[in-house]
Amino acid sequence: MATTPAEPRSPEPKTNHIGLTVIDYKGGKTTLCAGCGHNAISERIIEAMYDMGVQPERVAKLSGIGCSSKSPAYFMNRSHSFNSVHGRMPSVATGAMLANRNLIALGVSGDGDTASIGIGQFVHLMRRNLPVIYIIEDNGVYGLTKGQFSATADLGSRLKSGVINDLPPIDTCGLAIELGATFVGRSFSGDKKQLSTMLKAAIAHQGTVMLDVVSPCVTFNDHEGSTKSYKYVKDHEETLQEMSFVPHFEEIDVEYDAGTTVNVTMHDGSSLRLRKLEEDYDPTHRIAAMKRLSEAHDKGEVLTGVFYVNTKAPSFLDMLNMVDQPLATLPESLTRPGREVLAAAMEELR
Amino acid sequence: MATTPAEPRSPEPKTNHIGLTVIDYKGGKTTLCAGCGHNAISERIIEAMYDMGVQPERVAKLSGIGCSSKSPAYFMNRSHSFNSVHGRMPSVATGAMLANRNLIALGVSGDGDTASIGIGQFVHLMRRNLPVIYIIEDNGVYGLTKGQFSATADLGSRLKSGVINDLPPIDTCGLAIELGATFVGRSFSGDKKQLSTMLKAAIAHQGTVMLDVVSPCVTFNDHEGSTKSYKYVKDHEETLQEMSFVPHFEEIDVEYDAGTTVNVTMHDGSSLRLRKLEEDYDPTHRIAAMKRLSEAHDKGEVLTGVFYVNTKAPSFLDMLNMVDQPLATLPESLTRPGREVLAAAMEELR
Amino acid sequence: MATTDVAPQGTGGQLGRKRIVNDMSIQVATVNGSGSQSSNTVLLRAIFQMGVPVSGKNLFPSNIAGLPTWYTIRANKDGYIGRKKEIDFLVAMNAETAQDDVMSLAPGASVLYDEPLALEKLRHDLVFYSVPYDKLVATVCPEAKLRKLVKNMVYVGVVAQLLTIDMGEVEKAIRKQFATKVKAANLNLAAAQAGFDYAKASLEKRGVFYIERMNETAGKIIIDGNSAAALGCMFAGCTVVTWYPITPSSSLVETMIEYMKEYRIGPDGKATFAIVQAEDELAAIGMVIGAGWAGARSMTATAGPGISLMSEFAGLAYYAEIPGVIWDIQRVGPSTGLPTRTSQGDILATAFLSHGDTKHIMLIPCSAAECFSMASDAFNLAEQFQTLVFVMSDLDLGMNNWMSDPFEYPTTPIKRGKVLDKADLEKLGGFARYKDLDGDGVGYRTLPGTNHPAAAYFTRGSGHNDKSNYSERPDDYENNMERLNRKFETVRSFVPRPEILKGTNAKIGIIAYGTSHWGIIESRDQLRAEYSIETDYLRLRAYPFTREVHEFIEQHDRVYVVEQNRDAQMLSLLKLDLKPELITRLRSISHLDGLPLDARSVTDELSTMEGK
Amino acid sequence: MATTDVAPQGTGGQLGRKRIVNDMSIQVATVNGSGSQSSNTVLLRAIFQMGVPVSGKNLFPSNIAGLPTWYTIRANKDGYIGRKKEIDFLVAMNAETAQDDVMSLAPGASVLYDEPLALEKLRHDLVFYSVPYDKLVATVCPEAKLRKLVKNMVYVGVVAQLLTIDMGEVEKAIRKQFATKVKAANLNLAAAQAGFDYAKASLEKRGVFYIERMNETAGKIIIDGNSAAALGCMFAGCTVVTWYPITPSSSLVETMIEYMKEYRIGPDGKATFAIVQAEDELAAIGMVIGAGWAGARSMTATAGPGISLMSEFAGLAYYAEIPGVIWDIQRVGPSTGLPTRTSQGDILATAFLSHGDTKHIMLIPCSAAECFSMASDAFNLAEQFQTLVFVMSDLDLGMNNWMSDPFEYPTTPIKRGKVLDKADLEKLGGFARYKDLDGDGVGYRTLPGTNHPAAAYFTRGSGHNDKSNYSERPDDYENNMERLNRKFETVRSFVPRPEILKGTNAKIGIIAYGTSHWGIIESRDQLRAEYSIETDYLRLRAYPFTREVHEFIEQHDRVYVVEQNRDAQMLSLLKLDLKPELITRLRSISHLDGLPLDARSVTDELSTMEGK
Ligand SMILES: Cc1ncc(C[n+]2csc(CCOP(=O)(O)OP(=O)(O)O)c2C)c(N)n1
Ligand SMILES: Cc1ncc(C[n+]2csc(CCOP(=O)(O)OP(=O)(O)O)c2C)c(N)n1
Ligand code: SF4
Ligand code: SF4
Ligand SMILES: [Mg+2]
Ligand SMILES: [Mg+2]
Repeated sequence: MATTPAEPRSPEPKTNHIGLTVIDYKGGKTTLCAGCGHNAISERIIEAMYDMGVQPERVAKLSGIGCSSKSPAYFMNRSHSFNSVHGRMPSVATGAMLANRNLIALGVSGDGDTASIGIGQFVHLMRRNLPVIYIIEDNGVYGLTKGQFSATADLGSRLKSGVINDLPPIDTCGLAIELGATFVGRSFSGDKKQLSTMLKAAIAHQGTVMLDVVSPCVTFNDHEGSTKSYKYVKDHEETLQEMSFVPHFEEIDVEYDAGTTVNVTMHDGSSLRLRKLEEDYDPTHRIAAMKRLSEAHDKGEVLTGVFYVNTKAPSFLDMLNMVDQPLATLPESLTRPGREVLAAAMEELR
Repeated sequence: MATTPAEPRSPEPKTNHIGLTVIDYKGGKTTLCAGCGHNAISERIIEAMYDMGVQPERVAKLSGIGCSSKSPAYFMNRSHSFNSVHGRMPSVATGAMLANRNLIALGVSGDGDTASIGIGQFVHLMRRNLPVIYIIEDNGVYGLTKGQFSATADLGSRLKSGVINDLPPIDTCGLAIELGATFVGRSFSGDKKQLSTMLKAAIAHQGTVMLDVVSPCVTFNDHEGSTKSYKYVKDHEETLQEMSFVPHFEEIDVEYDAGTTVNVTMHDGSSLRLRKLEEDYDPTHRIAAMKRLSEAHDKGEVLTGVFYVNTKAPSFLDMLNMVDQPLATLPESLTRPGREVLAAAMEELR
Repeated sequence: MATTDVAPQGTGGQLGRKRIVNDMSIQVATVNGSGSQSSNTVLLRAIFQMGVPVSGKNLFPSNIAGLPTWYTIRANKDGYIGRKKEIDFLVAMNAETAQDDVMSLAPGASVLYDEPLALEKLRHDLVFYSVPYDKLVATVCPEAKLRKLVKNMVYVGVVAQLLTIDMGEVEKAIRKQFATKVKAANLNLAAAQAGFDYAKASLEKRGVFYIERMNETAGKIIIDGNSAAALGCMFAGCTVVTWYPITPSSSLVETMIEYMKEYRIGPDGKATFAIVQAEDELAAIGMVIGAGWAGARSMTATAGPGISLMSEFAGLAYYAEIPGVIWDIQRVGPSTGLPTRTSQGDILATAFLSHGDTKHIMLIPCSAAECFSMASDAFNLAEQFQTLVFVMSDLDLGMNNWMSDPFEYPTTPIKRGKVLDKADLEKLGGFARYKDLDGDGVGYRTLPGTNHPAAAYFTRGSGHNDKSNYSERPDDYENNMERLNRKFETVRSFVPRPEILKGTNAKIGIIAYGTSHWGIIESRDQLRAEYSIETDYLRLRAYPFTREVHEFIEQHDRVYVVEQNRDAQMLSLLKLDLKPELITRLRSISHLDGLPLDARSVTDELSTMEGK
Repeated sequence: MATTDVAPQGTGGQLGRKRIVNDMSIQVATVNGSGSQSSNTVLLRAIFQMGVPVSGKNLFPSNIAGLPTWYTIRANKDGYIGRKKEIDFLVAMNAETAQDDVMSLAPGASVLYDEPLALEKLRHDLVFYSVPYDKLVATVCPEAKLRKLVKNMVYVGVVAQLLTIDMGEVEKAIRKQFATKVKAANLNLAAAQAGFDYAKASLEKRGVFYIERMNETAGKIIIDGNSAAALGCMFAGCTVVTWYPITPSSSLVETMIEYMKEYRIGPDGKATFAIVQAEDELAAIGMVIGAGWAGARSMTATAGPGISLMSEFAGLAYYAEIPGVIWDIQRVGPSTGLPTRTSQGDILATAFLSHGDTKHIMLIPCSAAECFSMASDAFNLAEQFQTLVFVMSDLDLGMNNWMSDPFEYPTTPIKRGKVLDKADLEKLGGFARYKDLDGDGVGYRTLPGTNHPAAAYFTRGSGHNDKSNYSERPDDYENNMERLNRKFETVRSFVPRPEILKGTNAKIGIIAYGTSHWGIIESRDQLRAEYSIETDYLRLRAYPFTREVHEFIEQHDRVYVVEQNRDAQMLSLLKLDLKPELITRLRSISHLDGLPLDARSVTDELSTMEGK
């Protein structure tokens, strides 16, 4: 990944709290269409990782196949990345985290990669609450194969060709909550502040984070009649909360009114502040969250915000009770039992 | 399928309204364990098909792989059957219905076949609302491979070996409703009346019927500590409604009190009567249904009954606007356009 | 044909001033998404309409917009429409690649470029023409935002003038391209005319390349293989189509949707078909198998990754004996590989797709016409032999523009195979699904829904006897497997026979298949002309192999098997099928770079192997 | 060994009264789920403890309870522990199959049956013994509901008495079987004793079969191949195991879970491994690949249907070069096939698993000891060559009881292959993931999490250059594919070499692999003894083939390739690899009925093919 110079650069550039500049989080030049929502999301990821002072080398980028799944090549060149096969990123991500529990797994997928071919692995990943940030760059179509409907396309949504979608969409957020993900939200590639804030909280969370980010496909699904166009989202967006994030390493703290604002203390001590825009919406209440999502459907809203967060549930890694050190680099002394063990096993079989 | 004699039998045996005896609905000798819940379900299917006077030749039995998926060999030998591959029955059923829309598709699956390997195809089948009766014979384990946990096993459920399940179960009913199935319920292999009634209503319904039938595995999951044992279900069952069914071909009709009973008129004119055991539970209300299911979870109830029914939604076959005659047997005159059509196509390309 | 016509090619430019007529390849270098497709098509058609054989190949990146793309039109009076290695006339529209594009040309080639690119300094052994596109466009197209689109049409006019292509044909092509959109047509026509006029006025023709009228395309059509396959499947009586989008197969089904909507609506205004976009390839083939089992003529189209995902189901179809047709539009593997490059790399994996002892029928079209005709063959074979039939096309055939004779209406009626209906059962009383009554290894089946008490049988992927009852008996299993083998042997005499082209008493044979055909026919003439090597040529059209294949190899001392993959996959299948004595005669020539096979590469390699 | 010892076998009974010592097969016919497993094991162990070589094979149905099951114990002084075709001593406990079982015996065999079955009337050329099981059980087991369980132990006592097996050994075996469960042990012991006493008192020994003490099993162990593999993987330093249950592979992982929980807990009481039950095989291999990429020694175990489902991912691992180990415990295909029968039917599908040009390494164990040792080989090769390694076991090896020498502690340290860590990168400054620095085709990799700014690289299944950057360049693609080929060639000299057993100047060679080995070594002696056919024998242990394989074929006029599948799959791979001249020497002997290969079948077929 030669594009990022490792040597020191021009006099005192702005750095984050681990002393890296934003350039240390940059990726290769995008080959996606100009204006593609996915590019904006890559920018937000860079931003959030920089602001949170995440060591790029700790991050593992994982993806399936699609325009969205290509995007890991366009941010964070100093992180390992695995562009795997279509719809199977969840299993690859799971394997990677088993091998090295210290990694920060960032999974990038598309609505086709997740909701169509990938829904099976998606369901089981959510169920395990594996520590991973799972981002769906959701444009309602298969961009890379030229714009067929995916399983998140809304009823009645229309393609340029005039074809109408007559199947109900899969609400990946509803599913994720139903199945056990512990941090679930929806955002919009065009909403810088909301998206970066959510991403920072996502980085602070331990467990499965599932973010459905509506990300318009300017080439195949940004026209009149599409429900995933920039215009449609702007016109129909309903935001649950106004959010702000205070990372654990920042001393200064702002006051907030407990009546109107939910304060979520994340695993690393950061706090996510959600100022309610809807009376008594409680993001820690599973059933209410699912109920609200179904209503949004019936009302035709594009509902955004943090729908559900649970910082208590054990993650898949906790359940496995593995040694703290990554399995990947355990010494032979720990991975190959001694001769006496073999002898004992043989004795039992005599 | 020689086991069922076609010649007339001993003087006036009891017959149904199409003049068939119950023997015409019988299958081969079961090879499942004595006491297996799946055998009881086969009995109920025979009963319901007989009572509804379904022509056995119209039924297509479809299944995946597992003890449950073997059971179609043990009922209705006069119906074609396809024991396909593990977890993929939904796509095979879909293909069969596309080929012949007049078939009555009866899909039999297991909790492993559906919720583990098969969850992807399950999700998309539900979404399409394809006319099919989808039965999950749910014992929380992989019976045929000797009793490992499946994805419907409850948190904390224990195997004979002592292994505890630490992953949350997938609620196939919740999923089915969320995804668009139009007749969703749960029953118990031990509850003759409720199960046959549901099956009859299922036969009368057009669209996807999803029935999760708890069906204990006496060999691997019927012990103390299992949440899918006969005893556990009996102790924790909560029934939503007391149900009765009046088939369209039966003149006589019983009075019912509209206040305490929901009357659902099925596509074929039959009526399903649900006497509420829970105040104001409305099985036509999607969100309420999902809410009630999540609550059941939190309370640790085994909730049974008809959770959701929608007789209005268009089925997948409606959306495809196919000719009424089965595609399978269309004459060449309808499936091969004339010479003039080829000539025209060629002209366009000159 | 006269050898002198052929010789120059390899060394195009070097000829200096000799006129080269109706024998050139024109490459348009641009970026994808810039809408150059329509101007390329117009140029292709204009030449085609002048009676000159042509082909058009699009070399595009695996993304949607903004990356380099090359469209190559080959015009050849001798009817060589395979890829030509050398570019004779470059239209350089892409600043990013212009330098490399120019540097890779053979001396004597012509280059047409956008003035600001100032390419003429790069080399002195080429003929350069520069055009101020923006100026020209501005004059004809007042609306600024449309200019980007029509700009490309300008070069069509320039090229027409430089290569002496009749502007009347250009106009005709433009009108056809924009059909009902008259305003767009006029605008584009004006752009082309502006280019033509500019060239006439300001460019001095120095190149050696000319297009002149001839009469080799009368009545012919231009079509891509996927569209031809779509038509073929429609006329084959296909009733159920399932698919999951994947390059390069998507356009097959998308075109089919258009055709079916237009021509397959029944009297009651309802569809005589069902086309379903599945959630993935496992579901797509599952639906094909469910539909085939229930009596539909069902199919799907996919590419390598889809084939891999279909493995388990393919074994079920083989063992439970269920018909279905699967189009594999091959692209470069392994894995995701190069999704927009062509290959013949799925042959071996498909022949033995799935675990256990499995084998599958493959049909291999080389032309649009065969995509059409083999569609019927595929469905007939699938139902006659109650098994899957894979049609192994590729990206070059499927997505590029090919000149073709118009397709012939199917001569044989649809063959549904051994299906017993109610009436049959009333006569017979019953049947045994997998019993080999006719000695051909093929049993009789019934369709679900057949209204007779003895119609039903139980289909399973687990062990069964000839009554299709469950069986773990060693003898039942062995007998059934041996019958399946017999069935596959029977297939040999029913699949399409190979095409054989003879040289004059040649000792050397060439075996190839699919799109390699076009490179081979040209290479054979080169071998004769340049090395006086006579060859006979057998083009495989199916697996399992027919008698003719063995005979052909018996008749030759050395047989070169030419294919577009690394591991000599078809040669491998031949090795498994041939008498061991014959295997020594086989030589492998494999082409591996993802570009359509060109004659020159074959000629060079074969002549070298022949010690010339 | 003396030929006379061997000769009688084929024709067992006919010998009439000649004593046959330590050379017999005992078959117990019962129904599955009836808990006969423990009595069978006790009988097996008792004979084993008497120093007589044994093996135990379970022929069970693909369901859970109530269907016929046959357990066959073979005792053989010459160490032939493969399957023997003929049954010498039948213990008929299953009314349903008793008749067939008896009718299929060779004359002279003995039959022990439950009195009510009254089998003695069936034939006159057998030796019958009847036992009133229920009476006997009632006496020793007051609790009625326990009787069903201990009933089976009665026949152990009877058999012991009739075959002169020392009751002391029976007791020892029972105590081992029930370990801590003393009450159960005593109850079962009483049952066995009752059987023994009854036989002593009321049965007159008329059969010719005897077990006598010898000293051929001292220090040996009895184990099934899957348990051996589980141990092997634990000692190979495996850290991540993913699986999806499937017969006959499930027990490999289930046993491994037990061992790992016992022996792989770190100092802090935490696991030095992760074992995950995946939702299906696609997820299982996906996790293996993700873990292998991130540096774990990862594996999964499956059978044919799982192999098919892993096709797409297998291509990714080949092309992106990711290590992983996959155990294929082969069962009978195609499709679901016969899940409880053994086969070698996945060889061809696995060698070329996935679309495009792919090839995979296969290791093939023939014994429990090799299941153990090849586990280490597999993980080392996977990491050294950064690719998948398939270990091709089968149901016969994996699930049956085998006598074995105790396993040897791994002699070589764990080989992690070419992995660059922080320190290396500080020296080098950077690296190119797919660059062939060492000429062996293998590049250097880094693990995610390596804390150095130059550590990261981008892994993809799409086209890439040697820096692992995205590339669609024809030359990058071709170079990469050729390097992968070089890598595969390098593998040849690192995989386990074949085992070669020489006859005395034999012209005929036999090639076999896996569990066929046991039939072959016995058949070679039969061929020598009965037909004086001398053979050399090469047992393949890996694919790709090593030099020795080619040499072996060169050294023989005719080479018989014996395998347990229909399509001569390994012979096919040989054809693709051999000099064409050598192919003419190959002959195929394939065994297809799902039962373990027996010597007699090979002897008959080979001798016939040799014209004897
Ligand atoms: C197994 C397989 N099937 C199909 C494809 C073709 N394919 C590539 S990307 C894609 C869909 C991508 O859609 P999405 O995940 O929404 O990503 P987007 O391009 O819209 O960002 C498909 C079907 C493939 N690469 N692999
Ligand atoms: C592809 C594949 N993987 C694994 C198996 C092995 N297998 C057979 S049945 C089964 C699970 C069955 O569980 P379930 O669906 O719950 O049915 P049950 O036996 O419990 O009724 C498995 C994993 C298989 N047959 N095919
Ligand atoms: S096609 Fe759509 S999704 Fe793909 S890069 Fe272009 S805009 Fe983005
Ligand atoms: S194992 Fe369990 S599921 Fe299977 S047949 Fe027996 S009781 Fe039923
Ligand atoms: Mg998308
Ligand atoms: Mg189950």
